Amino acid sequence: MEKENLIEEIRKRFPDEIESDAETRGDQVLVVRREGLRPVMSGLKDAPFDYAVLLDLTCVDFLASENRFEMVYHLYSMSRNRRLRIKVSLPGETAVVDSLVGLWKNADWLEREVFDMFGVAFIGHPDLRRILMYEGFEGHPLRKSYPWRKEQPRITLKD
Amino acid sequence: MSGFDFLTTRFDMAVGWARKFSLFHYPFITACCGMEYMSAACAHFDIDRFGAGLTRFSPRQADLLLVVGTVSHKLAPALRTVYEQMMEPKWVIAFGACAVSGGIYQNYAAVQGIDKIIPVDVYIPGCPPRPEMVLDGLLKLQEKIQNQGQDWRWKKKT
Amino acid sequence: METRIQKEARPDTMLLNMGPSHPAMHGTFRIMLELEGEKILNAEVEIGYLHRGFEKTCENKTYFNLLPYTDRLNYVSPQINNLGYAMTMEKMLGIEVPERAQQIRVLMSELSRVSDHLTCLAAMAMENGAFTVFLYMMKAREFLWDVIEFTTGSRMTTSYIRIGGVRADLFEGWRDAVKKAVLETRRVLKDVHGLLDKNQIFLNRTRGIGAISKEDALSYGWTGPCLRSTGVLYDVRKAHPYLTYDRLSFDVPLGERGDNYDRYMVRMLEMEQSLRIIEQVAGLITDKRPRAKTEEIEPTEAVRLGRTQKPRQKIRLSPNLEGSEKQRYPEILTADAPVVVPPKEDTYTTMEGLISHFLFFMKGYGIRPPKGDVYFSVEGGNGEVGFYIVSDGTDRPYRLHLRAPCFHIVSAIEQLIKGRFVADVIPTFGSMNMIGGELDR
Amino acid sequence: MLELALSFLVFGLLALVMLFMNSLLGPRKPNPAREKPFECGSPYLQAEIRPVRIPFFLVALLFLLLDVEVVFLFPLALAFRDHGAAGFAAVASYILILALGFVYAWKKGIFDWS
Repeated sequence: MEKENLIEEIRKRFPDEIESDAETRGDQVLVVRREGLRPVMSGLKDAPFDYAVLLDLTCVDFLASENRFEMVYHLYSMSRNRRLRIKVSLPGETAVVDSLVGLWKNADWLEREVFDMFGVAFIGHPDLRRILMYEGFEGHPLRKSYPWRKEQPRITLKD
Repeated sequence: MSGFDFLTTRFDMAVGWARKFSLFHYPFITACCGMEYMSAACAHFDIDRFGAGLTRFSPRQADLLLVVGTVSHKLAPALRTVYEQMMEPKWVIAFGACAVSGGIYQNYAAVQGIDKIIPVDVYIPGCPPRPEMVLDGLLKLQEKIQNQGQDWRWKKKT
Repeated sequence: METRIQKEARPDTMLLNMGPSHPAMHGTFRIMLELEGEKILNAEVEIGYLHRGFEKTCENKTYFNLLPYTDRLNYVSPQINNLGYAMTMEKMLGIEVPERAQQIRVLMSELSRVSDHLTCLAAMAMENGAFTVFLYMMKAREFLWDVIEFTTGSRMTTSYIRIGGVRADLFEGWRDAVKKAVLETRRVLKDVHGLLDKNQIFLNRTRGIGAISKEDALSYGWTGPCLRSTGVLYDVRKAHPYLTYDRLSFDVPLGERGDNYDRYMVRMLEMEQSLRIIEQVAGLITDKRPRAKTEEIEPTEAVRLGRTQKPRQKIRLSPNLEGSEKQRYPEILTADAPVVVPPKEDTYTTMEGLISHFLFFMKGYGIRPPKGDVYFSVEGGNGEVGFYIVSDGTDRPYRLHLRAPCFHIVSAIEQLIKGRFVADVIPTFGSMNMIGGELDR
Repeated sequence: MLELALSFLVFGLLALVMLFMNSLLGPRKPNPAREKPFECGSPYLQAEIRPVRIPFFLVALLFLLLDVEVVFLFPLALAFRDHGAAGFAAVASYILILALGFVYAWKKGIFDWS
């Protein structure tokens, strides 16, 4: 299944979930609607496409645009040595997207990190808690609105 | 200086000499400086030549707290606990720019220098400091131990 | 605040902290264990003790200034992070790196990979009681770091592999320094094979412990030596060849059962392969043009001469890193785009050089890639080190995300130690080679 | 006789000095934090020591029993040749009885935990 018709194949398989596809600098990119994320992902994971590995999952905070957060997933298929980037844009301040914990096991920690850093809520995640920061920390540091050097010390510091 | 004072200063120097050359250090290692600590502690640059080779992994048996690497705000209470659990007399070395002053990480996550948490005796700059700088820092601490008035039980608090 | 494990704990079990400041936890990792005697019933992991805000800091630094931050990610093999970042930027800018710079990059990243595996196995062996192996491997690492130090000027945090090439050419006697380092490492590897491979204590502690199946490893997103120990052949150098790896012959060792012993053995064999690569690349790098011995002498030499008679030669004013002179630039740095710091000879002597130097570092100028995002990954010491960079056309990255291999590997530790004994946590965690800087970013 | 007394004196003195030097010389700085248990720098998860399950107790008891048995064998080993067959018979019966006890405990299921 060559590179071009791979994309057509996927688009035929998921006509309404996929908004658009692109090819930037040799990487295939799919933009998927928020509701259609889980069916697309489980479809891509097994059978014809077998993207068996969730390489990476991260989020980008576009403060200016109206759908502020954009989730970026990188999938990798071992058999075909191909990488695929999937983007999902989440509207509004409190971004919500459904979780992929059922499909890949590393999604658990990756989503906890995105929740900790951006405050994106994942529906269906078993225990969505902070992973990098500590309990008493208010706010989500990687958001563009969080000031770069605002420290929240955990114990009283002598200055 | 009466006879008794002469005796105590001689005794002070003896105790200082003994403490200087038998430093058991607690390696509180967190980040990249740990790699340079390994080189300093191992055969090539060997801190054991100065009596500080034995690493004790429990603060109850350590004299010297070697804070190596970045201390983040999440780790600050752990560092505070380790320092308080150490027995007197105790000394602290800040190893590397991050421990000295937060180094290149001036942001929401890193503590800007461990002297905001615990009193520090010797600062070793460098990111990471070369093993020779580590040995030099150790010698400076030993000099400090030798010259400072030793604290022991029956000493009259002057 | 009650942690998850405290809520789920049975009344008659013991809760124990393998906390951040623990010798086997590399100082930045906390495992909370629920024990029944020695058997682990439940485990909860807490990370983030070395979260230093790398990604937030990168958003406020220019593309050139954030290079030193990439050294401190996986600080056991810093040059591979540099390589990953530099190649991602080159892919985004679409520039080509000269042949010699590519070979030097391969040499440097293989030296870093060997020192990464040496440090990992040294720590793992020491935590299981083999202190001699730790001392041997640290000795071998010193020789490798000597080569890196003479080339780049620093032992560990080198920032040597820049966007568009490398900072300086190789130093004068680099060939026999590399030969000596390879010889010493091979001698140490032979000793450690003898010490550990059939050592009954080491086998009891590692064989069959911390085993993971292929499917679980892939489901956790494992890459690198840990994935290859389960038998899955995935090495970024073979799957997506970059630099000159396609012209070098090396094979990829695979394990079968994916337990601690296989992870140890895969790393040992991989070091052997990296040494093979180093020798091949050392053969490829040519030294045809002898360095023009200019009539300059070192300032210290001049002072010594000055005392007796007036020094005739020109004193070398800027004792810069040997090999970063202007005449070596075309071989080690790209000329495609203005992404390279102008050579010092130009900056201090000509007006244009000074202007281009000033422009390069001025706010808002310097390296400004086109708008868009890019993902590129290289084979790091722990697995696939990937950089995802979103740029908005300014000279600072809008978003920079690191795909940390050991974040995925370590996320499987709860499954690997549940039901085993406390003593099994140490080799399992040691064989995963958790690096705080990369895990917590 | 003199050497014996002298060596006892010297080494006894040395031992005493080492024993009490710390309590004599060590500075007294009471620190409430030092009373709490040290668990790698993180807050401890359970304040009290919880009761241990029964099988642990049984195994400990059995160990105590067999350990004491071994202690008796040491002096015997020194004088084993002098006692000849009678000594050997006595020891054999002694060990046999204890072995019976061990097998009984084994069959009662002391070692197979749920």
